[in-house]
Amino acid sequence: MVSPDAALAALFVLPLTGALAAFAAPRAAAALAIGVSWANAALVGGLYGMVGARIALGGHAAPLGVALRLDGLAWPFLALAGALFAFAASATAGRALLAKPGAAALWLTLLAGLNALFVSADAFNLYITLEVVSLAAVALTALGGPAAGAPALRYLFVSLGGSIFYLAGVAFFYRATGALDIGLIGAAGLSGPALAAPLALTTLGLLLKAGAAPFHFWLPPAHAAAAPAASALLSGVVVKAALYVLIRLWTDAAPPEALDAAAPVFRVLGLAALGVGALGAFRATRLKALIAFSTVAQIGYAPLALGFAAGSPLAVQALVAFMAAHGLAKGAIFLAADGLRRANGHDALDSLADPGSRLGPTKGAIGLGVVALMGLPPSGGFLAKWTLAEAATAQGHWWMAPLLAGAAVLTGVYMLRLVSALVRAPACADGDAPRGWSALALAVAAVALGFSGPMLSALMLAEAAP
Amino acid sequence: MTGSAELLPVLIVGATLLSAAAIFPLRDDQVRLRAAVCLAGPAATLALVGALIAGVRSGARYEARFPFLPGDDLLLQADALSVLFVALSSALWLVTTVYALGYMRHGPNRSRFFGFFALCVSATMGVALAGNMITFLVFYETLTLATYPLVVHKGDAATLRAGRTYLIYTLSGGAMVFLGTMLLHALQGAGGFEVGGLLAQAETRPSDAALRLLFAILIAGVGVKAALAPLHGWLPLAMVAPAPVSALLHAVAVVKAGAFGVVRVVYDVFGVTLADALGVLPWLGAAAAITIVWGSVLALGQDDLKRRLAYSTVSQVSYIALGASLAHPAAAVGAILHLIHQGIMKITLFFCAGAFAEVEGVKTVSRMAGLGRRMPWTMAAFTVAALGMIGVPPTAGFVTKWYLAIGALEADGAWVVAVLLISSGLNAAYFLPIVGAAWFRPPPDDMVRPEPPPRLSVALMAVSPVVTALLVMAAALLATSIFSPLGWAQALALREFGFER
Amino acid sequence: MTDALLLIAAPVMPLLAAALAMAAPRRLSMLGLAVAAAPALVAGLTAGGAEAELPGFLFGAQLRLEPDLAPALAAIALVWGAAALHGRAEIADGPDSRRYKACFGISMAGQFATLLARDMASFYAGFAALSFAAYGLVAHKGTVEAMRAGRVYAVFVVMGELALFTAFVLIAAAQAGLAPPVETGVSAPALVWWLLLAGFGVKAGLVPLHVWLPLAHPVAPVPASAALSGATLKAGLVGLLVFAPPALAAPPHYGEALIWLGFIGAFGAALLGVAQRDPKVVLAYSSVSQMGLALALLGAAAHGLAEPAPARAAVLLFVVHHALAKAALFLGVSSGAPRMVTLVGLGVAALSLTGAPLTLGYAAKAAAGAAAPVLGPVLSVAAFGTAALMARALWLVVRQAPARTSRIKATAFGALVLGLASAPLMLAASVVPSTATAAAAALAPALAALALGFGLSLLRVRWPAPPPGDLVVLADPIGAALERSSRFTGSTADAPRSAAALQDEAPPDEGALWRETGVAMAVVLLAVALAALGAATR
Amino acid sequence: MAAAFLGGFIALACLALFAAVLVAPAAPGLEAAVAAALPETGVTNPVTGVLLDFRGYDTLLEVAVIALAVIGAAALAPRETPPAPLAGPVATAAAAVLAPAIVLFSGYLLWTGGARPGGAFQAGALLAGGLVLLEITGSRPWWRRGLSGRLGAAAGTAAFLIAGLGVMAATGRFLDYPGPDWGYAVILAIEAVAAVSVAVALSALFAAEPGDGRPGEGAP
Repeated sequence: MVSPDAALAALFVLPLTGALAAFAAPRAAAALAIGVSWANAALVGGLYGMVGARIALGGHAAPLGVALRLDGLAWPFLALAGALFAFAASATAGRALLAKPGAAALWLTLLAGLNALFVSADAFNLYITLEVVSLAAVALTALGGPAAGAPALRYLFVSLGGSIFYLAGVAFFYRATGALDIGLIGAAGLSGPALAAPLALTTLGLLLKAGAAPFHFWLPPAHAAAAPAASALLSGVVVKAALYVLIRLWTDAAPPEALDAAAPVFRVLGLAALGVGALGAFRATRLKALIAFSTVAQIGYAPLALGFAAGSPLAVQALVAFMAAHGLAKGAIFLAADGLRRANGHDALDSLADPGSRLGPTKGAIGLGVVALMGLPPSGGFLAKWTLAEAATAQGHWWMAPLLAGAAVLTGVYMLRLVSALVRAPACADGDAPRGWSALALAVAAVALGFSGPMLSALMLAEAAP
Repeated sequence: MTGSAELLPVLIVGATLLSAAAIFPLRDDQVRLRAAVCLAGPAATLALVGALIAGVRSGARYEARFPFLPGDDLLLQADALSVLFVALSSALWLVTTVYALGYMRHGPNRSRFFGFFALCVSATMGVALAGNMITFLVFYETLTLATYPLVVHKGDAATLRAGRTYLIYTLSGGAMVFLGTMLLHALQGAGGFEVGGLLAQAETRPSDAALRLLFAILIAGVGVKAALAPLHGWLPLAMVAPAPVSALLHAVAVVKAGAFGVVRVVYDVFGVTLADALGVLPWLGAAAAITIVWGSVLALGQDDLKRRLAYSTVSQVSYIALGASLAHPAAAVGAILHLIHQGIMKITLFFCAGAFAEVEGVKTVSRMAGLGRRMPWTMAAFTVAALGMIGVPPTAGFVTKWYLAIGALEADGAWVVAVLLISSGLNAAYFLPIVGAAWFRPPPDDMVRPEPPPRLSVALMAVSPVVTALLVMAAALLATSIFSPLGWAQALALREFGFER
Repeated sequence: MTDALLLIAAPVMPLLAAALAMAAPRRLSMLGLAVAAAPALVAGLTAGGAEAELPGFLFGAQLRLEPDLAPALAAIALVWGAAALHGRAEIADGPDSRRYKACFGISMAGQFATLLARDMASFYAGFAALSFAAYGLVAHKGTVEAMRAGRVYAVFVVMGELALFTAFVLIAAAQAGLAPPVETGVSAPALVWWLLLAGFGVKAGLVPLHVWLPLAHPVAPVPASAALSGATLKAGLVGLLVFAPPALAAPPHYGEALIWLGFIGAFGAALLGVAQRDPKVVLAYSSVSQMGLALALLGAAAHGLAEPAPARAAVLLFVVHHALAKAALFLGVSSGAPRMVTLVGLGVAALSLTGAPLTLGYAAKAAAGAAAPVLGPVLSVAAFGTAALMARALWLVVRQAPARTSRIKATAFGALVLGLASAPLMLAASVVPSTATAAAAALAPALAALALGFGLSLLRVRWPAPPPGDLVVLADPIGAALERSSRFTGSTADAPRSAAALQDEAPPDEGALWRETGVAMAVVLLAVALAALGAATR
Repeated sequence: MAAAFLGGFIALACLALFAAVLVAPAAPGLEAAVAAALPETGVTNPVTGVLLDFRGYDTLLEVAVIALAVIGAAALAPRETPPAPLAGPVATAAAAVLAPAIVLFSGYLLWTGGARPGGAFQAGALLAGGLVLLEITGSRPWWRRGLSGRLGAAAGTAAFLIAGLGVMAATGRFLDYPGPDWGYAVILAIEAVAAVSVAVALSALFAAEPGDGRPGEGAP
């Protein structure tokens, strides 16, 4: 039996070592990235049995040292990242990206950063992991080609700006509590401005980094311009990293009353994101732009769910389900979109074709992905919506149920353009296109996630336990 | 897992899913292999359904439960009502597959077509076997999705427009069901469909206003698929789909799932007694009655044969809702019977319409003159089904109308009989001229016949409607025999719905 | 046991024969249809009172041949059989003949079922089979006229079926069972009676629901007309006897209405009929007239002017008589026998219809008069009308070019005439007038009509016909509008050949004047008035 | 425009927040706890203790960030172009004199970090300055050339990882140094490698150029 210390350390040691090796040996880099991505996925799978573990790195306990903990909230995110990295690396889009010099090392560094972030229990350590993630993500975005330069630069600035706000907030936390460990900050029982100020700063920084409306301006260009496999990661899991920290702070570092007080703001933010994203998606003419705007909309579910999470593990569970479903589905769709683009040489929605009739799995991936995004049963999106509706109605917010139901239709309507473009796509006599099995696998996972309700409940229980 | 009691419903849904999964990867040119797989699925399913029927008849209880949502399970169970629907679906699936093998003999994406076809049936099976509202919702939405690629199969602009309308309607309907399910969950907590009504067994009864709202939401949700006016707009558009799809859509899958949902909501969620006490049933009845008459009136003016049939479906399916709204055992028998009978009749009509279009190039009513001489068997099947729609004995439609009318009279709803009469008259008005012209008028001079399909195709396209037309007759001729749906329906009305006669 | 089998075979055999006809296109299969009438005929002659049960069929079918219905079954079976036989020569081979044979067989089966069924579902099934399949007999030729007649027929049939459906459902709901009311004794609501009257009235040619009849009979093939007029009309009468029986108390005004409608039919049809120039139209109006009398008799029974049992017996005797006579007359239009033989046969049938002594008609009229004494004068007066119609019809048949001889047709015609002629033998005494006055009174109409006809022919009077279908003409604009609105069913490309252009040997006399019609009508009215005066002063 | 307004608004809000927090009482920091635990580490400078031992994990990631920057730069600017040499006697002479001094002084900083202010980052930064000086005078040392130059940038992270894993063999926990003596040695070793690595990385970043504005296009 592997000790928790070794297992948790392996979460970042493994990809980081891989990254260094890939940097040192460019010829083997791509294969290395794929291999390590899969090994990481296996590792995360194995970690399911260790949920609840908490280790003090270097043997130094909390106030002094940095603690890692693998709880019910962290594991789903780890799993999401693991799955996305593994499948995206194997996909044609992933292999194309990894073939670029340096990409494999960035890829693995990003993975290391994400893993470290998800298990970190320390506010300052989270800042560093956020930096690792941001820098690696920006670099991966910039690899998307000449058009990606400007969006990547904007992304970098936004990200750095967000980090500064976050760091300021953490500093205030430290000043007020003398602790950096999130649990200890929460235990300090802050109130008044001493609580509000750092929370506001960190929240601001994180929303900026997550691209949640109204700070979404940078997101669609960046996600649309990046290489498809990078987009899959960015949309699928990188924005989730900032949201994950947000959840952490508001549920662990802040008392429920604070979340309760801030809930209306979160709800408004969430609804605004839903509206803005849908509007943008309606206007998009390019496939990747459509998908990127749909990310803006879907990210809105996070603040929305957070708006009901005060004292409600159910809403947190819904949030997790939202993030996981969106991550898998969006990853699948981005990878599939790459398949379409490769097959057609462009991604204009109104003139897609199906060369050699090879796009079956790709189409299937998009179809299932859309199902999950819309939140139709039995997909993960449905699980999320149902859970959120239940949490909200339990708090007396009946309006959430029709809203969520309507949002599904709205999503369906703008995604319909994509789906009908696929149906229309005529089969050409010959041509080549990637088969898209990885995308399909991710999409299937997004749908199968709908059956993970009991597992998520169990994980949330594990998280609630001390 | 305790053996077949849990396994059988899962196996039935699984068999259909499996056949879909087996069809999708096939290449379009693997015609024979696909035909074999396509036929193996329904055959295996039929065998399983046979076992299920035998089991249910002998009183066995089938139930499979999987944890799904917080506080609610995915529940597949086989009660008498679901068995009826499952039997209909699997039998007609087989017939339609045979037909479709003849019909879809060229064109791209045939594997996709047959795959979604099987998936569509899976969803229908799931709707039938759903043991609670959540499960119903899951399969109800799956059905929407599985059908969309079939509706837009041709992929041209008009088809895509129709598909868009279809999706928006049905997704909105699904959203309403979601909402209703949520509300039900909030009012009642977890709970499956119950004989006599889930809500009727609540210890503390929620407020009447909440219950009425719930009823309205749920009925609006299932009403979209059941094409209850004014939610029927999608149905006549959806006839752009290939004929086997229209046949399946109108007879078994989509429309019938909606109607089945109405029955479930009225009987097993609310229970007749509670629904009656709430005073919501007359509203449902009125909506159904308006739909029946309005659909028939619209059908009169349609020249496109499939469109005329589609409006006819709008009208005919609402008989089920009408019967369910009467809160009377005989009417319930009529409603449940019509679930089956409308299916076999309408599938026959669509089979025929497709065959006319494929073999003779006839798509409009105005060009059907003389068809009887050239396609006697198909036209004979069409005639039988059309007479069934009118309610002429000895066809299935007569049995339905008979029970509905008796139930209406006994439930003091004489106006329902008037509705039935008006509808039957209109049915006659839009079907009999077709039949008359087809048999007794010479064909138009400027008849341009398409290249005749291969003989095998023609044969397959003729066999299916003839078989279903025979079923239409048999459903009435053997109404009181043990093979007929009538016995099931009566047993259901008496036992499941808690009526005492 | 064999009787039960006979009862089941009666409706099943024609269905099998129809199926056989679909498969075997040759004329032989028409013979099969003729043979298929045999079980019904045998049952009618031998199996009175037999019962059979088919528990799995529909809602559980009950068959029973009431003893007093047995002769009617036999007569009607004879009519169907003869018509089938005649059709073997009359209907040309081809795809259309298959259709004809199928419709013929189904109609026949339906008719037998209506006579045998003792539960409403089976009865209704039989009635519907008869009604809808008979459309194929009416519209068989596919000409403009045939299609129009078919359309009118179909509209009336659908309305009638709906009325019957409602009535049956109301009965079933009232008594919670499927047996006819007469067996349960439960009196149905008044509405049921009226609905039954409407539903069966369509079939029986009750004014004003008769309009399809004079349209349908001339355009249908001769054997089909014989079956329609000789047999199918009786389904309406029998239906009323079974479901609105004289034995039950009718609602207010029901009897009166039936009496008056019957009278209007009896006399009005005669008036309109004599002016026609197609023998088959004349015969059709004659049927309306005759049915009017029978319906009036039923009305009298319902109104308390006649005892139920004798009234029923009289109606059934009337059924037998009219079935054989009218079918013989229709087949006589194209008999296939030598001219003189044909004329003799037609004469026998015509005499029988007028109620001449020693004929079945005499017995029927006598029974009716005995059952409802108040009807006596009416019957006498009506006999003049009938006689005029018969004279006109015979005259028209004589004038038309003789049909080609055909042994098959002749056999069919002969069988009917023989049946008609031999039936009185079974009734023995009742066909013989008791007094010389009675004999003279019975013979008078025939003689008067002969004289009149002879006179008119001497005068070479020719008159224009009022359009067949009388009342339906009023509805024609509506029908045309409807047809325009649902134009889809017509094949606009080519108009079918006009039947009139093919059939009428004498070109239609478009320039003729109503004057002549007026003369003819005046004569008939005068005869009626004289007879009425005589009857009143007696 | 909207972004500008938003930015202004956020800035004002932040100022208000800062003001609010700064008037609130501050909690006692961790100085006491650090002092109490310092003897275990083998170093006497509390800053070094925190950076390399108590929060060594943070430092590992920070070193990784620096490596990441180089990796990113290498990916986006595949060719390093040495700047045009500052030819001239003054520059060359200054480099010749200053370079050894810088190396020496950075070595001192590294060494003294164990007890007084100093350490790997300071030493590395200084060393990087020396390297840049050499670069702009046109003499790039061999370990800044080609592959080895890049590997040098990653060496700090690698050393940290190796050390962390190495001590794991002894203690079973990642980065848990076995006792004060060994701890001091390990820390020193890590610091030494890290300093060189940081220096190489920084100078490499100095030389990196996104040449033709088409990042990543050099890839096959």
